[in-house]
Amino acid sequence: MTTLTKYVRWDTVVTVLLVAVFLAGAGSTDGFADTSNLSAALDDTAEIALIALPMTLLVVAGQVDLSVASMLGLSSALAGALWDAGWTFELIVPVCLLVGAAGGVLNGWLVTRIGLPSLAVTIGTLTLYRGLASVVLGDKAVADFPDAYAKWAAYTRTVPGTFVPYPVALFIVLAVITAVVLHCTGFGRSLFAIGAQEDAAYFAGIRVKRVKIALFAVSGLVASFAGIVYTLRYGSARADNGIGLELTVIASVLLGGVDFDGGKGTLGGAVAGVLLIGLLGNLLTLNDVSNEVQVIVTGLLLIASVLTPRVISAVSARRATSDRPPDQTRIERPSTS
Amino acid sequence: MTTTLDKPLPAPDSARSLLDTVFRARELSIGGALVLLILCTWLTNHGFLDDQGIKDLLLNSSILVLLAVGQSVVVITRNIDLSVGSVTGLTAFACGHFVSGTDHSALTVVLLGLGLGVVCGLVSGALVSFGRVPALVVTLGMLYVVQGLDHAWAHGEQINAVNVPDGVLSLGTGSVLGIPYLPLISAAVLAGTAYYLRSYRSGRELYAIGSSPEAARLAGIPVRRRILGAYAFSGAVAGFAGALWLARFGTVVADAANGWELTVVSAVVVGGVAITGGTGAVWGAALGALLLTTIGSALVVLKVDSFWQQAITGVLLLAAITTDRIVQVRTTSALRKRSRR
Amino acid sequence: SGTTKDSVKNDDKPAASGQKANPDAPLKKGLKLAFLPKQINNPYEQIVDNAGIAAAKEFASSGKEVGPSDAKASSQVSYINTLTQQRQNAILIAANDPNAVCGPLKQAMKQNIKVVAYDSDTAKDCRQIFINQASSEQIGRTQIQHIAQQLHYKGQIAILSATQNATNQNTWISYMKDELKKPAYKNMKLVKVAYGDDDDQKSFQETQGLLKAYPKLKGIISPTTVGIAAAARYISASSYKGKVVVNGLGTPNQMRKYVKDGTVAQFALWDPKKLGKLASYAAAALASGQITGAEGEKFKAGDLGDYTVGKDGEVILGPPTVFDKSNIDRFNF
Amino acid sequence: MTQSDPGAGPAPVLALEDVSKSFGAVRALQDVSLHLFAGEAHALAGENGAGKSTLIKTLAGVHRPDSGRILLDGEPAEFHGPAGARDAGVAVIYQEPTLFPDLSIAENIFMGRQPRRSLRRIDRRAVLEATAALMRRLGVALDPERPARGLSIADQQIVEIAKALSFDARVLIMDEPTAALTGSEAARLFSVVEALRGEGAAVLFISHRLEEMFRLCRRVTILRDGRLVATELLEELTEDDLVRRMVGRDLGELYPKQPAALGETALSVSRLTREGVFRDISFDVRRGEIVALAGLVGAGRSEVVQAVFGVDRADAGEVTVNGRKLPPGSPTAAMDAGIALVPEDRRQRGLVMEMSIERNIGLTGLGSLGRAGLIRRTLETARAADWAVRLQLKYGRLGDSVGVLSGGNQQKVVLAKWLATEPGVLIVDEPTRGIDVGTKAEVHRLLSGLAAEGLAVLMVSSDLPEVLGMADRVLVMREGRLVAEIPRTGATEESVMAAAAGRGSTEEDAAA
Ligand SMILES: Nc1ncnc2c1ncn2[C@@H]1O[C@H](COP(=O)(O)OP(=O)(O)OP(=O)(O)O)[C@@H](O)[C@H]1O
Ligand SMILES: Nc1ncnc2c1ncn2[C@@H]1O[C@H](COP(=O)(O)OP(=O)(O)OP(=O)(O)O)[C@@H](O)[C@H]1O
Ligand SMILES: [Mg+2]
Ligand SMILES: [Mg+2]
Repeated sequence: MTTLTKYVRWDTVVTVLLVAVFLAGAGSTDGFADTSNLSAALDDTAEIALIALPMTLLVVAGQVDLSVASMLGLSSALAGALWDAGWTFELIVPVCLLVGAAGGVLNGWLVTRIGLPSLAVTIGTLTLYRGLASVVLGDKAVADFPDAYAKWAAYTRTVPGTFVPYPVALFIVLAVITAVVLHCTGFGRSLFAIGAQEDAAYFAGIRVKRVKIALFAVSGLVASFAGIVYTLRYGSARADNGIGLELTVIASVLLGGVDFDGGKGTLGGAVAGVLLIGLLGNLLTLNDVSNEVQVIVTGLLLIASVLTPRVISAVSARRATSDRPPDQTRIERPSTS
Repeated sequence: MTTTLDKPLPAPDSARSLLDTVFRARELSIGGALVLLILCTWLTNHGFLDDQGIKDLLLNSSILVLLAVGQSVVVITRNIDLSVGSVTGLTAFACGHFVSGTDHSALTVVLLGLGLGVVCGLVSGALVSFGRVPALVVTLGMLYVVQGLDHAWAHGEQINAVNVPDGVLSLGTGSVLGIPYLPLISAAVLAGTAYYLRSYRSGRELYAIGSSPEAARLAGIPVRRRILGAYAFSGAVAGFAGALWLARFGTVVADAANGWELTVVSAVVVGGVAITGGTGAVWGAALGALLLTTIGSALVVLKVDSFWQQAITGVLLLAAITTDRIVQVRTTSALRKRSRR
Repeated sequence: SGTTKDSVKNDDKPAASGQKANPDAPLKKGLKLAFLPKQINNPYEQIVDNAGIAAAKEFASSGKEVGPSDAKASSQVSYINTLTQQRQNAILIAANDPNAVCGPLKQAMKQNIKVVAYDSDTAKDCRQIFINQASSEQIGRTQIQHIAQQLHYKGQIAILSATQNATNQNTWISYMKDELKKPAYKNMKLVKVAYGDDDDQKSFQETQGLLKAYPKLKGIISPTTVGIAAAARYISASSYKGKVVVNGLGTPNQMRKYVKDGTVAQFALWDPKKLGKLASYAAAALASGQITGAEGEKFKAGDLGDYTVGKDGEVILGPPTVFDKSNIDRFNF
Repeated sequence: MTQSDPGAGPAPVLALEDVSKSFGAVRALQDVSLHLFAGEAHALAGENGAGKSTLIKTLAGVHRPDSGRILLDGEPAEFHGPAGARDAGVAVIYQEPTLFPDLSIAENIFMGRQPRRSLRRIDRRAVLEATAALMRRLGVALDPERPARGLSIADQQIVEIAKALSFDARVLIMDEPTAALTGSEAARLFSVVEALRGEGAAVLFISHRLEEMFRLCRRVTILRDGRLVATELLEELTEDDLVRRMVGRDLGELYPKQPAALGETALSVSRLTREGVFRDISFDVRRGEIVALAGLVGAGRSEVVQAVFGVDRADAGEVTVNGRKLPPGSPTAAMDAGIALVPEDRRQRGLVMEMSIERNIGLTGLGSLGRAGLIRRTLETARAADWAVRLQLKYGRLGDSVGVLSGGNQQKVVLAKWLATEPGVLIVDEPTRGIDVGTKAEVHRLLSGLAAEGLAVLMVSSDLPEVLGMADRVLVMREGRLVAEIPRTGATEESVMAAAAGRGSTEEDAAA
């Protein structure tokens, strides 16, 4: 429509908000801008951030993976069980990643071959993978992971010269790669097409099924990797690790302006969403704002994230043609089915 | 209409009767799975279906059935309400807080629950329909907001059964002719909703909206009002469920029904209500809810190792939706082959 | 030749080292104590923490309670980090996972923040003191002893626990199993450990399942407040009332109705208020340099009297109270 | 401006006066007036993007005019949404079918207006009976209880028509209702519309097939670029007059088929079968040749070409391109072999509606738009701009989403998207559906030019003049089988229709 909607996109808003939160925090709260605090706060979002990357790709392609947190738990439990059984850590990691990718392929297979909606499939595998985690490790907790690896995951060790812990540094590298893939390659373009109009993408020769399976596989892979990071970072492998994390991941991605209906969104927005939730939480906690209020704030932000762009476009439409109600201008927008 | 061009038509093929069977089959396959599960469990342990056993099965599922009915009405319109768990939790606590130490009647509690639920539903519904924003995001936001409010209010307070008036508790424990009230209530809500969706214009319009929102608007359906209505209903049901939760459990902490949203959605999906809207029946969703709770009970009775329970539940869940889908695809292609004109 | 469990030795040095205790040091004033419960809206934890915060006032210090609304270790970790950042004098934690919270707690101790675990312990080297409500061994064994007396040392029993990974419960259960090995219990059998996930509905359903699956079941031990209430509620309204014994750990307020209606004859719990108070005093003693967490040190916990630090920095509150019809009305928590 | 209203006659049933409507910068309608009279069929003509659909949506209450008035029986009226117009007795068939795929045909027709019985409950039997009656009236054999999902575009259009008829409307508005229909179905529609008109309904009719306008309507209103050109009596116009006023210039030959030297076989299909849909289809297409695939709606033509392209998997048979056999069920392989398919359903399959024009055009060449998988935006834009010029696309910015283009211009984007792949075999399914005469000639010129350059073209079309005008050879399908192959010289309306319908009537065969 007019310039307003053209340039004020939600992902920019989130980024601005993120910067605002940071500046406000640094100005008002002792210790917020300390490198040690930032390192810790960033490290705390490491798994969410990692998983958010493939999740963004999935959501852009009109899919969703709710099983990620369970896969994280399964990977963690498996790592614990194998470690306990005397396996070498160097072998455990690839095995876990393999299991993660396989779990992702199962999701993708059910979605593409059987033709089930991903929401339904991954609610099912959410239960299944969490269940397998508890089969693998039961009520045990494995803790004595090798320091040599654990220290890489801890927030106390950062990339020299910065306050960025290694898992976060890894995330940054992956985020850049993912952004390039999503926004600058044909593959990325095909994700938008699939998300917006799957049939048309298929008729344009895009291998829709293969792309989807690949996305789910990557999602599973990254989730299982996040499981390793989680295990090392907390030094604890348990079957219930990361329970319920999926909704936080999805909330972060959606907060970043990625459209749940598919076909719209930017990776930058999603990353900003993740960081916003992480930093805001940290800032509020530092100010002794109770957890309940934080939860409310998250919810309100989420609602604002979808409401604000609508309000902006409605206002600008009204400005463009004075007496026309905003919805009438939208009527012609084709609905994605 | 006088302009009829009467020409003999080819006899309608068998597509129609086949179609009937398909749509019935969708729910039938779930029903079949349920019967099979109950039968198998009963064969290993006859106690599973004694008086107490049946009562337990019904009682356990009645709240989930209720929530699934509310959810499917929303899902049919191609929306989703993730806030049901939080709303149930909030109302359960609010009702408990309100009646604790008083002698309010069950009716008051139910009305309070309904009222609170409707308010929550209306907020979600207004945002979704008038704000024209994606339902999943809004209701996820509402999940957090309602949960936060609930936790902030409760903050560790606990409603204890001793303080809840007996009138309220008897709603959860009482029965007529040996059948507890709760399942009766759920069944009544289910039947009413099913009949409404089938036989009233506005009910059919919900399906139309879910099937194609664009076409619905062009057909002059008041889309926003209907969606608002669907959310209000889902909210009301969640509030009602909250009141019943209090009646049944007596003890309520803030996070009652915490995390139930996904369970409810699974029940709806397993019951054959398409997440993409437009199809499905509420009693399918109710069967789905019944199946999910029964799986839980059956696995315990079958002495399945606790560590395996969840994994098996997951497999059964996937199996249910997969078979349902395969049956559907098979029949559609059979239909295609027969219905060429 | 990779890294295996056996090839690494994570050298665990005791944390309470370096400083010397000065038993005569006065309690400092204006200390900042932070309680980090498993979950803020858990009623039981609320009682503990509020008592602890109240106790802090007694020695002119301040206490606060922060924490997650989900019982997750990962959420606790972010809180530990911010508490460290806020330079609290002591962190009192009921750990959701003994190991996961370790790293940040050690970080906190490095910054001279005292760490007291209460209710649910962390790994030994991640805190100075653990305030144990009662000795874990004692809790585990007495639960078996009590139910055995109620059942006349005969019959099948089951345990309805919290989550599969609940640290406390798992420790107690291991002692229960050990106790059952004694010849006195040869006619008793533990048929199943079920998990209600500290969820009302799930615990309720698990209880039903247990009773269906094991028709000869005579008793259920539920060492968790949510579980015992759910089990009691199911039995009170079912045909099993009076036939199946329920015992375990619960709060009097939750259980009053079922004790009165005869579903439950007895159950146990320590006084959560005392637990909070003791934790508060221990933290203050640490922060004031009265103790360091070494075995044998002594400190005074207000009107609770004197306590001695035991092995591994453990301080035991005392034996739990057994509640029954005769005394339940004297308690309100 | 000529305004040839029948002077002092009765007030128009429905009228637009000086109506303007803009979408952002696009001025879709400017000061347009239109009067519809009872018992009269009125045509609306104009190029793609002239504003016809917008005018209709304004009449139907979908759009609210920026200025101007709507008069109902001479009284100013304001419709609050489509429901308002409907209640005023205005029935509309939109350009794009707007059905509820999950609901039965009967429900689609009567949604929101179902007959009711006691307690305001829906009377299901009455709904079904009324639908069956409508189907009889339209002479089609659609089961009222089957869901709309899976209906071909033509059948969907028929349901739309039935819906409009069910109103017993005073005003019947039809936006290209015949675009997807073959001659016989269109004829059936016309007789029904004719009857309605006879009963006193006002009819507004849009079509890009001029002969239909002349056949059905008395007057025509011509729009160009959102402005009213004229309202005229059709009997006073020739086709050429009409076209000149629509386009604003003279038009060349409508079917400019250039003779092309036929090369070797480019596409060869042998014994292709898809269970229950089509069977044993074999044919060849040579370089430089345009082969038309004709048949009645539902004969299975679209499905054949979809199987050739690989978006549907054939159960048996094979497809060879330039001597190389294609793996079944792989559109990517087909594209690599040089096949392009312009699908018939552009909204679902041809375009990604929310994406911009340039991105849609680029979608088929994601691999070739830059190096190492990265996309060069400039290349993409240049390519789109190039094709936009070649196809005379009418658009605002290349970055606009295709959803806002007029139907015909959307079709051009689909063509551009596929021509951009520089195919060796071009399959077009209803390539000019909804395209105005000017552009149609353009598309035909383009196709025949491409053929002359050695492209093999396989064209599915329900537009018989187009088939006859363009094809070197006509293949006729009936009931999923190839029933005739008619060379250009022997192809006449009669020969093609006779083959398509079978010797006797269609109905008999369907029942068999
Ligand atoms: N919702 C909309 N937003 C922006 N522009 C629009 C919208 N709807 C139509 N337009 C523009 O208005 C103009 C008129 O479009 P309209 O659909 O009325 O054309 P038409 O005469 O029906 O063409 P066709 O014969 O191709 O169907 C076109 O330039 C089109 O791009
Ligand atoms: N997507 C679909 N799903 C199921 N059935 C379909 C689908 N598309 C078409 N059909 C059915 O397949 C049959 C053949 O349709 P098809 O579209 O191939 O015919 P056609 O000859 O190309 O006619 P048209 O002019 O409508 O394109 C029709 O009966 C139609 O109802
Ligand atoms: Mg048009
Ligand atoms: Mg076709």
